Amino acid sequence: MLLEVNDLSVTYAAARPVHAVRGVSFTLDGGQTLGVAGESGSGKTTMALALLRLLPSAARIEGSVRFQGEELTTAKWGRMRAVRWDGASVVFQGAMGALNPVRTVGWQIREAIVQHDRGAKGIRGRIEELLESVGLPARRYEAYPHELSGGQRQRVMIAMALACRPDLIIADEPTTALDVIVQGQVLALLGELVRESGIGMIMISHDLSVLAETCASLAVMYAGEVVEHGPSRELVREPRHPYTAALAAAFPKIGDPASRLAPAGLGGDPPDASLVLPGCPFAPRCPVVMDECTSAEIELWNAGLERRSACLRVLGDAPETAAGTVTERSG
Amino acid sequence: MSATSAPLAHVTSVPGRSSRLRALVRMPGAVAGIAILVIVAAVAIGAPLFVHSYDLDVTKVNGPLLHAPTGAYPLGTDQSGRSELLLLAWGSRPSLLIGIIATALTMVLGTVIGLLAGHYQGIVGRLLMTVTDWFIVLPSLPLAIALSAVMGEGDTSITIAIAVTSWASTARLLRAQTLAVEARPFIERAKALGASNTQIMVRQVLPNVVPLILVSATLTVAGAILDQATLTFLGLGNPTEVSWGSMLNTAFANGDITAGAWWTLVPPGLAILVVVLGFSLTGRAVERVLNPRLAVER
Amino acid sequence: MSSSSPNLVADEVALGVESASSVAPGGGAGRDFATYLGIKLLAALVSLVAVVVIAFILFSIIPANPVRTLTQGRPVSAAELATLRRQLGIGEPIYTQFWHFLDNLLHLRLGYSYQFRESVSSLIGQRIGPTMLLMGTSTLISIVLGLWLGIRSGWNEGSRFDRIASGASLALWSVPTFWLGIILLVVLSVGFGAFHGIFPAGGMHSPTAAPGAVNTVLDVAWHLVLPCLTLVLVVFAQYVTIMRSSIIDELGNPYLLTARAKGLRDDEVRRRHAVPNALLPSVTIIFLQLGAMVSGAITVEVVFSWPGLGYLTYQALQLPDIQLLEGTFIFFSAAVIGMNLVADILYRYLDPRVRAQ
Amino acid sequence: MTDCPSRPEPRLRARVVALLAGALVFACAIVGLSTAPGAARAASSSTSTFIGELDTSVSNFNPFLAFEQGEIDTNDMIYPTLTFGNEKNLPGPWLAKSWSISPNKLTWTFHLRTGLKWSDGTPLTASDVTWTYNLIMHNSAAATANGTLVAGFKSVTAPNASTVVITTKQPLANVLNDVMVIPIVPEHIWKAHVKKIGTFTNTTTPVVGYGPYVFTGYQPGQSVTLTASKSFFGGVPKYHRLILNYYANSSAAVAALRSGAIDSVGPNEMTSTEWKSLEHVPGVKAYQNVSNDWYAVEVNSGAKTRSGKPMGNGNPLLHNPVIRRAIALGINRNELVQKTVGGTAVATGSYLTVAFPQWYWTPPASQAQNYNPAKANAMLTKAGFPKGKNGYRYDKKTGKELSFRLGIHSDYANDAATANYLKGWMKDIGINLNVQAMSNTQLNDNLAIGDWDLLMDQWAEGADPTYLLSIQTCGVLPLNKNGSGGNTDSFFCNHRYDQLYNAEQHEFNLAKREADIKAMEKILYNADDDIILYDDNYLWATRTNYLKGYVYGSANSQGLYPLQNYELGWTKAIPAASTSGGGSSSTLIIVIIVVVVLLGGGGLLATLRRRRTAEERE
Repeated sequence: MLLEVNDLSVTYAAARPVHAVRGVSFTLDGGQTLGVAGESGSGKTTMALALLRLLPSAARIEGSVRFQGEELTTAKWGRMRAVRWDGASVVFQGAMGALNPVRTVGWQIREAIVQHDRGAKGIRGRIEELLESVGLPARRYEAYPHELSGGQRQRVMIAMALACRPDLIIADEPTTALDVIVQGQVLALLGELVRESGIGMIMISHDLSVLAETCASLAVMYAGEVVEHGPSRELVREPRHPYTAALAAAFPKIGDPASRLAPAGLGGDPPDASLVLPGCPFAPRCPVVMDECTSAEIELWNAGLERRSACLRVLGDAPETAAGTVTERSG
Repeated sequence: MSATSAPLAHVTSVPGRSSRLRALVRMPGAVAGIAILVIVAAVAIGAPLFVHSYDLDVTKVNGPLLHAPTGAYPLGTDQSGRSELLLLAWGSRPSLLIGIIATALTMVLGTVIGLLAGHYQGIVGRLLMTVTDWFIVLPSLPLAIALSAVMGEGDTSITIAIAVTSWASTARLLRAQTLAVEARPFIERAKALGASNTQIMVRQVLPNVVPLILVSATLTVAGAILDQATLTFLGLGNPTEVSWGSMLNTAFANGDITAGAWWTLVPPGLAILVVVLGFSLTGRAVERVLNPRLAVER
Repeated sequence: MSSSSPNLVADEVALGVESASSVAPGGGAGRDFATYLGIKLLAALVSLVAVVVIAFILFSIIPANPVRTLTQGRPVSAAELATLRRQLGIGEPIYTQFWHFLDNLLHLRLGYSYQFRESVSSLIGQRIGPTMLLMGTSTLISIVLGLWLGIRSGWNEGSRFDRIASGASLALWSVPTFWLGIILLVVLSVGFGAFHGIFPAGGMHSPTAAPGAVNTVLDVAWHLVLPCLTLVLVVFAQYVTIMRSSIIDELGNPYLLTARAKGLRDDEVRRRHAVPNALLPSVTIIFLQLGAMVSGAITVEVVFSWPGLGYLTYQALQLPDIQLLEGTFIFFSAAVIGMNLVADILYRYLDPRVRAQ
Repeated sequence: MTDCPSRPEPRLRARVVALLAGALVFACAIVGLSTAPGAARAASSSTSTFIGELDTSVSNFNPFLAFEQGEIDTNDMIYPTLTFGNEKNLPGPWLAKSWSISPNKLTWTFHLRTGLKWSDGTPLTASDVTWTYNLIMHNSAAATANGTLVAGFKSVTAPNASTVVITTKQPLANVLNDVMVIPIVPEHIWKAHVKKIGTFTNTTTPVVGYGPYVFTGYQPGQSVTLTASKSFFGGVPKYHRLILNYYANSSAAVAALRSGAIDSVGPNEMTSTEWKSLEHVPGVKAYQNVSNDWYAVEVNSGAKTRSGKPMGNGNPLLHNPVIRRAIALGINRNELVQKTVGGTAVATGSYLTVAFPQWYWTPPASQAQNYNPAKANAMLTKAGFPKGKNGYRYDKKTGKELSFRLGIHSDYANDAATANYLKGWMKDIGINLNVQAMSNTQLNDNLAIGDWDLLMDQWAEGADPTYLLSIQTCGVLPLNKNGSGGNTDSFFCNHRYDQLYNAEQHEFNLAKREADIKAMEKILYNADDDIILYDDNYLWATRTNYLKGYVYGSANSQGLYPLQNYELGWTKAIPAASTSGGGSSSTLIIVIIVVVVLLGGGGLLATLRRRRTAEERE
């Protein structure tokens, strides 16, 4: 198994501790792709960064992250740094300043390579190959990020992520702020890479449609918890959690920044992450809320073949009910 | 467990007056700064109560000349036998007064020019900004020296020299803020309703830049007090007046350094340091409270 | 003047930098730079002309009859006084004076010092070396120290190190420069009690210095320590503040996360990524702050009787020796305007984002 | 930008640089320490260098132009003069061995020493003397420094190589004093400079001259190096070298003397506080010379032009002699001397100074205007100036307050200190003083056009008092209201005084001349136009443990030494075996080294520890 995450929690130390991620578990194998969906503040990025312990020192990580059998949460920092990029790299939002503006693209990729292989030879050729493999001319080696378009920057980011031939790629909102056509190209590129090299990939997005297209399985996060998990097609078609349903129903226009904030047709705000409340965290906004939702112990229950959901309704009712209700209401 | 949905804490968007105060009180720097200012202000205002004119009149005092601190003279005496402690207390008055008046002048000049430059973005604004930039670039002390030399020695010329050399940065800040305020929709509305330029500047923009003026003023006072001391030290002040700058000037000219008379050299400088620190700390604290962006970033 | 607030100054000047960089018009990069340079040069020239005109007007107002001052205490007859008046051009109509002034300026003659009976240009020529030595050394040390501390405290914002460094720089910023110099003089030069001072009380050379280049250098270095230390203490504090806020501005930037994700150590992230980005605005602001440095240098030179331009200004102020005062004022202003020009060009050159525009 | 991260750690490089910088500073400090006190003196006394302080900054050694005291002192050592101020400060022989005066008192004949050679070997003859004098008399640029002194000369000729004859237009009593200060230059060198005599600075060393020393080195504005002349008729000076160093700031000079870096400081820059700090330093002799410098309050008793037209905006109340006398009586000179200059001055009301006892007049006790505020108050009340409610007097006729401006020099600290006392004392007698600090130039401008009430002033008396007396004559009042053509000091004009002045300068009978001059002083004293406060002593200090034979003269009853040509001290001083006790400073060096080593070691340890833990931290 490439990656086993078990009961991962992230808490920010403060006067009132902020529980950004609460008990997330999943596994991922090489060649597999996992999509993580959720609105802003749902803890999806925090969860992803927690895997490589990239969070600020105020964040406390609990639970277990086993990468290729190695426990990362307790690994020494030196070991941790060795795993980063070499074992697992991250594709950040290249269009949004994830590249250093005063270094050339080539320099930044080279840095990643040299960091993990001091004696590396023929680096320049390798970088040029990488650039070409993501569809950029080799002469872009000398370019500064601001000389590239958003899509090109994202490609550089991907090339950089591949530079050390990692086994896992975490793509954090790789297509946000790109226009539709470029977004499609980038997604296609990512998908291709995973298929060809057998790399495992976790892709994070607020955009369910993007994930559905690229990833085999999907996890939906709300308030730091995974509320639904399953094969992506089925999950989008038949949500077993009202939140997923809202996300799926919204199917936001691609590239519409407003859609990042809250799924369409869903009132209210996500709960304050510093509160620990009993019951379902989605209850205050849930269109199909039941009395027991605010008090019952909520778990990720099995909800069909390879599917799990954290909605009380999957326990008793038919799977369709939750989704059906939402569809009715929104229709 | 009650069934009612838990109240969701909303992020307070604009801190209210009381929460600003509370925020101020939470900052140790702010508390120290304000405490310093209160004490110094009390000393300056109350000085006439405990410093009598005969304490400052060299022909009336009869202390030992240039003597190290003793019980009767806790900070020693100066060349004429006056108590350094009383001089120090009295010296706070011109030092603060010049600092504050110079700051007031600076603020008026800077605000007017900043507002005009921000509001009239055409040739007028650009011209004003050019002048402002020119003043920012000029080395201020040589300019202040030149101005004081032209206007003759004394407090008035020092005050004017400080204002002339400090207004430009205020004007620049104010212009930026004016531009930001004028970009807001309510100005559009006011314009549509037929408000005149003056009305927009005075009624709409000015109230919105007051916090910035406040912050800038607090920090400018700190600078002005330093400048006043420097110019006085260079001999451009009124040498017969008792201010911290002139005390240092006199001690330096008198050769107190060689005589090792630290008591005439250390206290006035420390007083300047403490007051300037008080204004800076307060200014920074007010800045943080009024401008949360800075609080996050700094 | 000497002292915009430690916080606001960064903001202001940063604004200036932005507006400066946004001036650049479109077009090819090469020609673009030439245009930019042209505009900047022109602006500097206009500033300089403004300085010259203002200087002339200002110094024309001062009563300029130094004849009696010059002859005080020595036997002169009324006829000689009249001759001296004529020689000094006193009583000429203002336009004649302005014409002479401009004519002289174009030939780089800055007038004649009554006090030193020497041309102002040659006096400035004699004094510029010591000032450059003092300002150069202290600026260099301040930059190294200030940037290092600023980076450290900005990077670990809120840490004990940061709190101490920020507190110390605020305190040092609040210290009157000349007073700090005086205190250092008392402590390290004059000494107190059983402790005799170890540094000279002023000047740049000892009359007793052994001949030879090495000895001269060492002697000057020995004299340089206290004035340099004074300036460094006051100035580096400002650089700490500038660099600290620059670094903090960079802290939230995603590219730092990228760098950490690459497996870089914390200090590598700081050094290779945060610092190069934060340096750009800082270096520019530091250049723009040289005007304030000039102010510091004047008072320090006075306290330590360092034979430089600042002390010359002070000496000119005494009579006042108007043409000398005017000359030093124009010179200081021109120097600062020049430094600003350098800052503009440097910024343009250093930052690839601006360079390519 | 670094391209390759696998290069040696930049962090390490930065530390190395920092360490090097630290080491450099440390090295400078150590070198400084070793250059500092004892070591330097030991080295320099072996080559016998006397290091003194220059009075003023120096920039021009052209004797026709030089008027800064430091320049004059230097020229005194390197150029001959006809006569020389001896230990009693009277004209004695120098280039002239002897002299005589014709019975009609118009012709002076000087007999020169023979066989003297300029430092380049050219013979020094009477023609050098006549050439120099004639240049001053006939070239206005060359007259800049000393033109006034030769204004009364009709001709200067040399009948032979060893005789100089000076004829004067009228009998002049002060010729011997005047020629004492006119340096004589070598004609063969200076001929080439005549055209540009007004701008020539004469700073290219070695300078051809003749005297106890030869001018061999010059650092602009800083110091002058003189080397002992081997061929000086008065004997080769014991100190081989004489370095005169200018200290821009007196505390630096005092510190240098304390540490033994220089042998002598004085007289102009030191404050009394600084001087007093030297009194108890072992191996240092701090002493005072009586002064030829008076310090006074000028009173504008009615500014007018030479033709008698009133000018300026002076307060007319000061025309009233009662008020002026009250002001004089209201000033406590002794306290002023004690408190503002620490007792280092002679309180006196006489116009001529204590430095020249033959001219110095002291009022008889009955006429002395001693501090007497009660009397001043009574006088004012009686004269019709009662005290108002605010304590200040007013003129009963006009109702105007007795309120006067007091102009002080902003660059002269003593003026401010004095003004504080004057203000207090004047308040005691009901007069309000409004102190106005202004620049020297502004003050002089105001003075010249009569726009002042009271102001602080200072003058030095020359070897002959005539010039100082001249500035109180009617002849130096300005020609018109813009002050031009004037050279007056207080717009004083008194015909009896002028008569005495004309008599005095042509009077060869010393006793008669003395009587005339003292009568003039009495007139000035009683007019209260120049209220002299004190004669400010010259403050000196020398390193007695390094030098012997320094000529101080003999102290008077108040412990003051006579005014001296300090050339005497410098040329006669003998180096003493130096006993520099560097004990305390070497302990200090050790302490500093230990501290630096500890700090450095601690820093290094901290760095190493940090490096080790760096791997484990983020």
